[in-house]
Amino acid sequence: MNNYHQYDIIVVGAGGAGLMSALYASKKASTAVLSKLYPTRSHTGTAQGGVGAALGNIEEDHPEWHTFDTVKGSDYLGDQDAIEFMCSKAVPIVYELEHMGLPFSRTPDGTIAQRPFGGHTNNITGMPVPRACYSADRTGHMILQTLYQQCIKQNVRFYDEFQVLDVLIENGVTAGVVAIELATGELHVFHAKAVIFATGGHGRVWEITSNAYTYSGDGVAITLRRGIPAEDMEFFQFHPTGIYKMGILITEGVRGEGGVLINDEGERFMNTYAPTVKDLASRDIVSRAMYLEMRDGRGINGKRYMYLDMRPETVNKYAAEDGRKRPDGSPYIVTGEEMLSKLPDIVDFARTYLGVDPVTQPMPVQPTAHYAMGGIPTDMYGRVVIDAENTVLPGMYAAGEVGCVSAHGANRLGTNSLLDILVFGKYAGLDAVEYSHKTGFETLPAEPLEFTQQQLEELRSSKGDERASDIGEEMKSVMNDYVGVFRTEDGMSKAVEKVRQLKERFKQVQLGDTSRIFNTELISNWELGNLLDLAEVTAVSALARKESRGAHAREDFPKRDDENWMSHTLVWMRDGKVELDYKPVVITKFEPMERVY
Amino acid sequence: MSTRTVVQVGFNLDFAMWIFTRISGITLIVLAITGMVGAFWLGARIQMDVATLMRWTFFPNPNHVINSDIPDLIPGWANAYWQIMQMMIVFFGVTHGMNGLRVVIEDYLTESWWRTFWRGLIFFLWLFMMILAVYVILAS
Amino acid sequence: MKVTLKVFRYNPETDDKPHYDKFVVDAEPTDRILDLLEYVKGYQDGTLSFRRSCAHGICGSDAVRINGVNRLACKVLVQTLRSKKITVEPILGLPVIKDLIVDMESFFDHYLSVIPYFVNDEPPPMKERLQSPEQHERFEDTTKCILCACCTTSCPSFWSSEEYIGPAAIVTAHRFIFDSRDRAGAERLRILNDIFGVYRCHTIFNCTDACPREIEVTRAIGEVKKAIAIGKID
Amino acid sequence: MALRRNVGLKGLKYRGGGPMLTWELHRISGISIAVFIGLHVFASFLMQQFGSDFGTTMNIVYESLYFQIFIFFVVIWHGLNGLRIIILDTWPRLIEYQHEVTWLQWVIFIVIYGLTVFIMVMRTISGS
Ligand SMILES: Cc1cc2nc3c(=O)[nH]c(=O)nc-3n(C[C@H](O)[C@H](O)[C@H](O)COP(=O)(O)OP(=O)(O)OC[C@H]3O[C@@H](n4cnc5c(N)ncnc54)[C@H](O)[C@@H]3O)c2cc1C
Ligand code: HEM
Ligand code: SF4
Ligand code: F3S
Ligand code: FES
Repeated sequence: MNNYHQYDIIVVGAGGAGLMSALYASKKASTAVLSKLYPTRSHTGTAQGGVGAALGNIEEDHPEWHTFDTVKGSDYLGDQDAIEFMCSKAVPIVYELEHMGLPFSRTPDGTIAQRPFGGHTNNITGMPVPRACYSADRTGHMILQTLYQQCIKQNVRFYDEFQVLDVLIENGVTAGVVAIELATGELHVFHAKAVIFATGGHGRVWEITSNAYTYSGDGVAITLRRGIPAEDMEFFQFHPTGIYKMGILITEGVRGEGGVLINDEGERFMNTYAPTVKDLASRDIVSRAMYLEMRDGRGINGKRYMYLDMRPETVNKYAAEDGRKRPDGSPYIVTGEEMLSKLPDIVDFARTYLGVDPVTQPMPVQPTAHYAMGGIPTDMYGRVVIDAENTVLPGMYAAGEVGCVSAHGANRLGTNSLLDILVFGKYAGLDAVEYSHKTGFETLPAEPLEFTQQQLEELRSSKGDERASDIGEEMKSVMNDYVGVFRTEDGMSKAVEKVRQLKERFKQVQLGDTSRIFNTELISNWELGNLLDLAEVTAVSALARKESRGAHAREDFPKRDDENWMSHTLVWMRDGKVELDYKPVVITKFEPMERVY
Repeated sequence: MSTRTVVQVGFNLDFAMWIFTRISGITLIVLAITGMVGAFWLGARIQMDVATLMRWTFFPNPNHVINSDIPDLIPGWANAYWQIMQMMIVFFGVTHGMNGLRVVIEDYLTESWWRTFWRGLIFFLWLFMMILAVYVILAS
Repeated sequence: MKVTLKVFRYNPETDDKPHYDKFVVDAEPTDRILDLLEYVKGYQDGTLSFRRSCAHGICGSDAVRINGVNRLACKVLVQTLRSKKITVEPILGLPVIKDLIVDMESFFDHYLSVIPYFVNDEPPPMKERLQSPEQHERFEDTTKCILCACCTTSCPSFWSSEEYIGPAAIVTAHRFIFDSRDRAGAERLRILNDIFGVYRCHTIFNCTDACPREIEVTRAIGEVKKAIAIGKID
Repeated sequence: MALRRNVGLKGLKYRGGGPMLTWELHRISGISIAVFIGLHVFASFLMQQFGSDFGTTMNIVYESLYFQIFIFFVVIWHGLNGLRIIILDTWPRLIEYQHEVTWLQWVIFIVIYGLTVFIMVMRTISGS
């Protein structure tokens, strides 16, 4: 067979999670990495603020505190065994990255520099603790580059610009994937013992988003089509500070360095919503506070944005008010140059896209769709589980944003995603190696390409008069309006209905490009199909959850309901119908409490 | 900050000529300024027009002052000192210039046999120029 | 405001020669050029092909030539061009596969040739290897590179010979050579001390001007040249 | 199939701006001087040895005002620009100020070259 390849392990996606697992998998098994983008274009590269690890380089800190903060941040929906695992591996994994050459910013003593981030606290005082290890404001970029470089060093086999369209499962065991080579338009079969999905998130479902064009949720959509459920899809994080109208992210590190959010009356409103940590409360809380302010007409000029202010005079004023100190005990006073050297890219973004110089002017920001807490359900070793009893699907793994371990529960803390991709990427790789040594290759299905060809054929042959871009726009706007920061029964029902209509209309989309080589229209239409599927399962999962928890905030059920809803949502798409089920949350040490910051 | 010494980076034509180009560039400027100062010393300000001065500056050959008002060439202008100066300028200038041509040509030639051919050609051109120039200087 | 977008078109399956298409687009002054391309693709001509991902200048997918200079399409706003005629062409010096998509293989081959990874075989300490903020600053500028190829494909030396390793690869080498923790600097200098290494750079500065990450590319190259010339890395 | 990488004259349309121009001038001037010196030495040789007409003709060309204006431009530009490159090569740190350095170079160039041409032209006009 032409275009047939065989590897022990196939990694799908070359972001942080994919590269980390490839690095470990390729040491002991034949491994190939398939990515629809050239690896260094992956979304991990855009992560700015830092990776969380309780190194304690600046102030006292402990992995146990990190664990608790994460549990609390997750609004107690995170599985505590997984969280403890992740936080205990954080310190060694950051050192490991340093040993791979990652150029972290440094403290004057030459150790890795750290800065405060939302929700990370000293468990005794409740005050913010600097836990985010950073490399200026391009931490993700440095992680991505470093991991890619190490993969080169280790001669990992890459198939760049190969987009995976289907996963092959035969006799209940993973057998490989089908991918399209973008440069030729040809389909390839990759026969494998284990497949690791690390395809990232799906923030393009929403209109205002910090996510890349290519963040179309391919991984979850592919597995949904193959009967694998998705977990906790209703929990999607809205980051408080996206550039107004564009959604481009302004890292929480800005607030970590002392920046504050300001409303139309010129006041720092987070005082009222989170009296202790103020602007460094966790993201769901800050985003909601912004919405409430805007709803009460205190958005800037009555519009739907707030100011994020990192001018030295503002920073110094509020730092003095909070009594913030440097590690050496001197008062916290910053200069414009210091802000510029710690946050160069943010300054650049603001200048380029807003025409605003953040050292002398405040930046207009609004909440922006940012991160998928939900995804393909897995256990701590990245093994995909397919029901409420946690039955493992042999050979199938997921890691990174595409997976749901669940270490982030209902709300992810900043810096924990980079940690997640490193830790769970690594252990997925290791487990896949072990698995591949124990088993042989599963036989491929008789017609491995059939399902893919059928999907592509449908896209190619439709003769309707709908335009994909119209459908995409409508989906994004309805999801932003009704399945955004605040949700209601009414709105979400509308959204479900609308998305279902759009899915019908999607069948009538006409394809203009009939070429084979780099048919980007075909691909983006296929991706739109994925987004529609994910929009639907998100809206349905959200509609069913009758409580407010973490990122899922309902006006009609404003309280958390531990009695009925201390459980993860599982959602399937069977024959085009959405089905739901629930599984319990793992609680080890920390009993649910009310969440105040 | 520590300085790390790199034992030997490796020696090749491009390395050598890169350094030579810079050294010769500076040397040419120094030689030219010497020539110009020398000309003033010898009374160029009243006896020479600018063009001649500049020609002398870059090429202190008595031929270059023939059509000026300088009455007697021999004592100041045409002696062994200026001949040596001239030869140095010729050596540095011609070598620098010929190497420059080589660089320009090699920018556009990637097939290595063509490159070898041109290198050879330029080398012989350089040799020819040097001999010719030395001869002209000595004979003038 | 209406702007005219003139785009380089080439479809390898049907065209012998490339041509230009014109699209009239209604644009806001704050729109990115990438937004215009997306608009054309979504509403006027779905066959228009280009690469893109992050849309905010950080992934390096969409290096193109806009009004004659290399830029990321997502990092140029309509208002900064101050012109209602916008020409978008593929970057120069790499084979064009389709429309604005070029074959990046030789670019990445050069990248791969400079040992583009951290080398230090000494056993690492239990914690991090120490590095002072000054030592970090020494190479910080070049760590920002996103491998977009804006620099290399703006360099006349690269246009004239594809074998020239190009500024991007030298920038990558610089990032490691000047990292106090790395141990393969000498080897990298040896690789760059080559007819197709640093000596094809004639300080033309197009690369520095084109770099969307504002890396001082020519300076990095200059520091590498100097290190080669004096045999020391400071 | 993909279009071959083929830059050709398209490179000339690249809007590299000032820095690219300085390089183009440096290259053109370098080549011009090299060709000029080559021909000049050759012509001098012919004239000296054989009193050849070719040599004399060449010398007449060289001594014409227009040629002088041209060759001084080329020499002074090449020398100054070369000096800039050498300085930047020696202290790469200064590349941070490359724009300022280039402006300074233009100013110096215009002063030196302007003065030279001015005196030359004045002399020619006054017929001395
Ligand atoms: C702007 C921004 C800032 C952030 N800042 C932070 C931060 O400061 N700290 C933090 O902890 N987290 C941060 N995050 C979150 C974090 O960066 C991401 O969640 C994380 O990088 C995801 O990594 P990943 O490896 O799962 O996926 P990605 O890095 O997105 O990689 C996905 C990979 O999958 C490939 N792929 C996708 N679909 C297919 C397919 N069908 N076939 C083949 N390949 C495919 C892609 O090519 C890509 O290589 C930020 C996120 C964003 C968007
Ligand atoms: C006046 C003093 C001079 C100085 C300071 C000088 C300096 C330089 C320098 C630094 C370069 C290298 C440019 C680079 O690497 O990009 C160079 C190139 C060159 N020089 Fe000179 N030079 C001088 C005189 C000359 C003379 C007299 C000639 C002719 C005989 C000449 C011909 C060339 C040529 C042909 C090049 C190559 C051009 C290129 O690579 O683009 N130079 N010069
Ligand atoms: S140095 Fe700048 S222009 Fe060159 S590849 Fe890197 S980021 Fe792009
Ligand atoms: S444009 Fe090219 S010649 Fe050197 S300074 Fe930049 S690499
Ligand atoms: S789309 Fe990522 S750099 Fe432009």
